[in-house]
Amino acid sequence: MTTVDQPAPARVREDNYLTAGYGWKSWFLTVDHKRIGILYLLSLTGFFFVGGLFAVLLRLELLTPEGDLFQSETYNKLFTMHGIFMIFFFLVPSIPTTLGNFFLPLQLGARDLAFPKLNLLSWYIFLAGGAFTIYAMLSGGVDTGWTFYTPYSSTYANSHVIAAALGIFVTGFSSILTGVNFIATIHKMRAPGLTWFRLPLFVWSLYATSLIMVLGTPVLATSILLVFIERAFGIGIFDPARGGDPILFQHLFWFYSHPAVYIMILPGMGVVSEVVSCFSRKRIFGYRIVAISSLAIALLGFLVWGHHMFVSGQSIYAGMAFSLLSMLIALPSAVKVFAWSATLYKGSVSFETPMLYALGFIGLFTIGGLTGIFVATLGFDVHVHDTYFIIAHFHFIMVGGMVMAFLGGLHFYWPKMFGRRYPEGIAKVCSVVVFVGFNLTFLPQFLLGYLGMPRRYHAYPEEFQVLNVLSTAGASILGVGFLIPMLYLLWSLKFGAKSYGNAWNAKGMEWELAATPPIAHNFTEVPTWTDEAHDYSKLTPTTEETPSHAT
Amino acid sequence: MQPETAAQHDPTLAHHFESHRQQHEASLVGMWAFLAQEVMFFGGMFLAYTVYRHLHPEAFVVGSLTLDPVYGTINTAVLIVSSLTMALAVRSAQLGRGKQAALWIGGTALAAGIFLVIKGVEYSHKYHDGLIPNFAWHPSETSAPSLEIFYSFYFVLTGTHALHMIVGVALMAVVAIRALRGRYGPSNYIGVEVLGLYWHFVDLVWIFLFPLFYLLGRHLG
Amino acid sequence: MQQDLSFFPEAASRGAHQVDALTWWLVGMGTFFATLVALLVIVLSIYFRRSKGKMPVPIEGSIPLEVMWTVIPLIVVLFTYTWGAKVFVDVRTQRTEGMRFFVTGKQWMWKLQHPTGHREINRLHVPKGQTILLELTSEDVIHDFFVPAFRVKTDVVPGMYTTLWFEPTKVGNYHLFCAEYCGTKHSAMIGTVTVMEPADYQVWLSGQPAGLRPVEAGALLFENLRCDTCHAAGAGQRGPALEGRFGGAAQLEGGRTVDFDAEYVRSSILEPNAEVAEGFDRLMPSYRGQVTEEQISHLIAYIASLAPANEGETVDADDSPGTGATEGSER
Amino acid sequence: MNEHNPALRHDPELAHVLPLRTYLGVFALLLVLTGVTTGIAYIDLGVLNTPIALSIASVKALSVILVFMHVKFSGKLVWLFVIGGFAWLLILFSFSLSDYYTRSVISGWGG
Ligand code: HEA
Ligand code: HEA
Ligand code: HEC
Ligand code: CUA
Ligand SMILES: [Cu+2]
Repeated sequence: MTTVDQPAPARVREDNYLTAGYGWKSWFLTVDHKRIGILYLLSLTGFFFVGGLFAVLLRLELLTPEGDLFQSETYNKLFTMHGIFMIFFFLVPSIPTTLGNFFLPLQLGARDLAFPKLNLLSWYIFLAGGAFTIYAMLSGGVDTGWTFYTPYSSTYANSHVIAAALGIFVTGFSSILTGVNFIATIHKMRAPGLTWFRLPLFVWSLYATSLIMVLGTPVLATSILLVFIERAFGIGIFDPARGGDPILFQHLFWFYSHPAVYIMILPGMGVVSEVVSCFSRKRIFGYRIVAISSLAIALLGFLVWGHHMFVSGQSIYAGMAFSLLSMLIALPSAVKVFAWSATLYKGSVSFETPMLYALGFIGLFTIGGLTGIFVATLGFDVHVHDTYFIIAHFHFIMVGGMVMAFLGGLHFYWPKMFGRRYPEGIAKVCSVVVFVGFNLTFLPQFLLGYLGMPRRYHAYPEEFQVLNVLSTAGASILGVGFLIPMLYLLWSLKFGAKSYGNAWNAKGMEWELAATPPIAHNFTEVPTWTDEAHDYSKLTPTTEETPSHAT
Repeated sequence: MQPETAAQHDPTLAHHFESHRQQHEASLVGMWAFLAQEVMFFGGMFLAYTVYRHLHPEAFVVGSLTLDPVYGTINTAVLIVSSLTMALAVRSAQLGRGKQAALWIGGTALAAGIFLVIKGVEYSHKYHDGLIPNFAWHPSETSAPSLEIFYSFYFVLTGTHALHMIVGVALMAVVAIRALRGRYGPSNYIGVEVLGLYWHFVDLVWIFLFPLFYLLGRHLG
Repeated sequence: MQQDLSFFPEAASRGAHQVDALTWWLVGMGTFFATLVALLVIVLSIYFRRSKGKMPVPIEGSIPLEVMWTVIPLIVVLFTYTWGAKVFVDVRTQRTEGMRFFVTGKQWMWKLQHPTGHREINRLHVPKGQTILLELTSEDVIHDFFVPAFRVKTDVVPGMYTTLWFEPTKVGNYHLFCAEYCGTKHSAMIGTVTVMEPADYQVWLSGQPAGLRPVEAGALLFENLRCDTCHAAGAGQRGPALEGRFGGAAQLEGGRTVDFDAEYVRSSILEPNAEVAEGFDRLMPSYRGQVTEEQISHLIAYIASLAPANEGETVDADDSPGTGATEGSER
Repeated sequence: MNEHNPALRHDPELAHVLPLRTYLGVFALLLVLTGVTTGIAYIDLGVLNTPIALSIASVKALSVILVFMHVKFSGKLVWLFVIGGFAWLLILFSFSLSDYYTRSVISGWGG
């Protein structure tokens, strides 16, 4: 219908969502999904740096084989709090609650999410959960590992398990409500003409993510609640001395926490699809299959949790079933990886910061995913389970994958969100610093793991030192690489070049129809949209030659 | 009902929806997604129940014999009544009869209250019998050793269920007031419908809790 | 112990080579696909970099390609799975012939007992070339018995018995780690496994204060705890006869039957009323708190060694220390 | 579910009002089944006790879902969520229990 084929005119809007109200009330009581997205962004950044600080302390301790910097008790609390903050308070909500919150309605042509008040409530619940956890941290910390394995967590630990468990329980509901909100929005708030197979891939990935949030998180709530009850009321649930079964906890925990790793990667894959498509000026290769592969990952993701329990005392037959199903997740993942690569073919590829992050994502996710297949291989996992090999596997996906995708997405959407550009040159340099620092940190850990260094070790045998020093060196570079973007992004809010148009000549309703920055209710009237997703085929040479920095 | 132009000013239609139908369907989808969540939440606990029953069959049989089936059966009936009244409340709202809907909701809340009182009486009996794990645990000699596990689950599951009921009653107050104010009508009764869905779900949980706790060892007792 | 920098761990058991072979396959496969993707991304993005006047060519997709990159990985992962499962089943299925050691994990140490009754803490001496069978349990939280040089590990779970076996092929000292986080001194719950020539092992054994062999210790306990007042040999006692029962089935009140195995004996001692033998009263007291996991393991060993009543006890039969480790319990 | 068909923006009556009879019928059925399941519980049916109790509970649950919760008269999407919810429950149960029912026993013991 009346869709726009060329970039929207550079409308200078001063009446955008940022200027729609001032004062703390206009932020803390807002029901505007865009403002809520920014509230999340701020809180998540805080949690990330707290988690990052813990990581730095971990790496410092591991410089030397002796446990000389911290007491072992402190070290145990450090990695626990690192894991808890990074997973539950940063990576799980990362892209969905920030970029997802901000752009989902814009990509759907809706004025808001289906339940705006619920959206705000989710953020408050998230903060409440954070408050409990911060309380647990300040009052002495938790030392159970982020996995809360029983009976250690339920009976033996004498740290602040109750507060931390409560924090995670509460935060879980924030996640669930976000998922419910997204599902209802995607089903019922699409603009006229926007059929399922015209949805941007980011929306598909958020939909798959939301399904996992809704169907998986409650089981985490159950498992954590049971630990909480056992500790708070002293009744026996997982305590073997009272007839309990500690392995049951692991089933319940991983029923959520494996699917949760796809909460932590699918949105990143969505962002990468947007970015790769935009910067190679092409629709993603095999759009439909890529869209459906997100759902396939979400579904398969629920069938494999026992691969964390191969040597836990789980039956070997169950182990074999779980291993086989884990292998199958390689297929939808392969579809995505190869589709991104194939999209580059005969494209018009440019290398702005978001694209650098996206390309980095593809490489590092592939390594992380392949090593995921390694550890899903039964005979191999017996040896590397609970060693640094696992640590390296998941940091490759979570830091090399998701954090990179998050940074890429943030740079990609920054001009749209704030109407300001970040400094491109320094940003590119930083993305390379992150890539180098990252590999230096985590590649050595694969070797450490195979050599047999167990995880959660505060002191270790001397022969592991060289690799640990390398890893710590890498982590320092990585830390710098993460710190600088925060500084220049903040700087750009005030001093960045103005960007009132379609910063990247990108396709999609959020770029072509919404103002920059978007107005309070997104669209003055509900648009009709009949374009295919990521449809870059209609580019004309003139629009193409506009250097993407021009604003 | 509402003419299209009036939709903009209609207080029962949130600003970001295009039509009551959209609002209705979005809320319905949202609620069902939420209920799927609830299924999994209780599902985890039912799984724990199943596993422990598999590991300690005797304790569960003995345990069920120490529960009073009279309370259980009465409470089941009470909940079924409350489900009926709730269904009728939704029906009244569908027909635009606000006062009637509020009345039915009140009836439902009353039934919920009765249920909770009976549950409370039951809990206090357990207290006197020394069957509350950790707090008052001194079961009679002959009981099975893992009885404590059974009771842990009895209290966790019925407790969580009761909490859901209390939340439900609180929601009923809100919806009843809105119903009295005439907020609901044939094209706009989703608020009552959603409350109803929640309440019926609470009933569903009990439908399974009842045989699993009260009845499973009856034939031996 | 390995001191120098190396990037590949020593392989000191038969199983280790099996795992290493699998590893090399994985590394090869992984390198291939990672390189493939890296090359695709780098080459394509540079070759098709943006330049004036060059337009991107819209491509919708290609079913043959999609099929290709689904089916090839499928074949690869199925092959990987099969290999991995084969190694796993071999590693995780307990052997029946070999020297049986009993291991208890406890915050934060390993208690190990030889078939001869010798005990060690955080140190395990084993002879080369023998199949070593471990039966493990924990007295508190979950631990994990991990010997990198043998490429084996298993969680050690309270209230449950897990097993492990390995066949050392190389004399030397190897790390023993606790690989499941178990609290404050998790990283100090480490030890050494010393593999010795069988002859040296015998010498070492003879230099150690020998404890009672598990069966003997069990027999003593059986008397001291007064089990024999109810379970004396022969029928008509207060408690069921235990001779020749191990490995068979136990008939329970209410018609159920369960395996008369280690877990069952353990729970009979700790929770006698949980599973009550058919035709007997709930007379047996619980011994929870009165016996350690190690003592329970002795009682199990003793009960397992009891031959059917008419054949007499086997406690004193066959004791060449160290090697004759298979007594009693074969089905 | 063409929610954006402009013709529907006139907000037709969304309600599908069921006759009172239907509700009362389901109510009666629920009460009867409660009585039946309680009664049957006192009879020893061997291994069948639990399956029968659960089947009756399932019939009760089904009638609540279909009628009281209006699922019978709802669109495909609602069906999808109902079935999805229970399918996921089935995943949780079947995979977890597959572990518990296939744990191997230690065959030998001794020293
Ligand atoms: C975002 C997070 C994330 C993601 C996406 C994944 C993805 C995968 N993970 Fe990972 N994992 C974690 C986070 C994640 N994991 C964490 C945090 C832990 C540790 C938890 C703890 O104990 O603390 C863990 C632990 C973990 C274990 C347990 C190890 C142990 O403790 O012993 C296993 C075992 O199977 C596993 C497997 C996999 C598999 C098979 C995938 C697959 O999804 C990967 C699929 C992707 C690919 C395969 C790459 C792309 C495909 C191709 C390029 C095609 C060619 C490929 C082939 C031919 C194989 N993971
Ligand atoms: C989202 C998930 C996430 C992220 C982003 C990270 C990020 C990092 N992680 Fe984390 N990690 C986990 C999730 C994550 N981790 C989990 C789940 C565990 C398991 C916990 C458990 O066992 O229970 C774990 C465990 C873990 C361990 C193992 C501990 C052990 O088992 O003993 C190590 C060790 O190296 C480590 C290191 C790092 C490093 C170096 C980073 C870096 O990427 C961090 C970089 C960030 C910063 C450095 C912060 C930003 C900069 C500053 C604050 C400025 C100051 C710093 C400098 C100037 C250097 N992590
Ligand atoms: C006061 C008498 C008494 C004592 C003392 C006693 N038992 Fe028992 N035991 C019984 C009775 C009676 C049963 C059968 C009922 C039951 O299973 O609880 C039984 C059952 C058993 C069983 C299960 C046998 C079967 O056929 O299922 C084992 C094994 C066992 N006892 C071992 C021991 C051990 C080991 C000790 C000492 C540490 C011990 N008992 C001490 C009375 C006793
Ligand atoms: Cu014991 Cu870790
Ligand atoms: Cu996993």
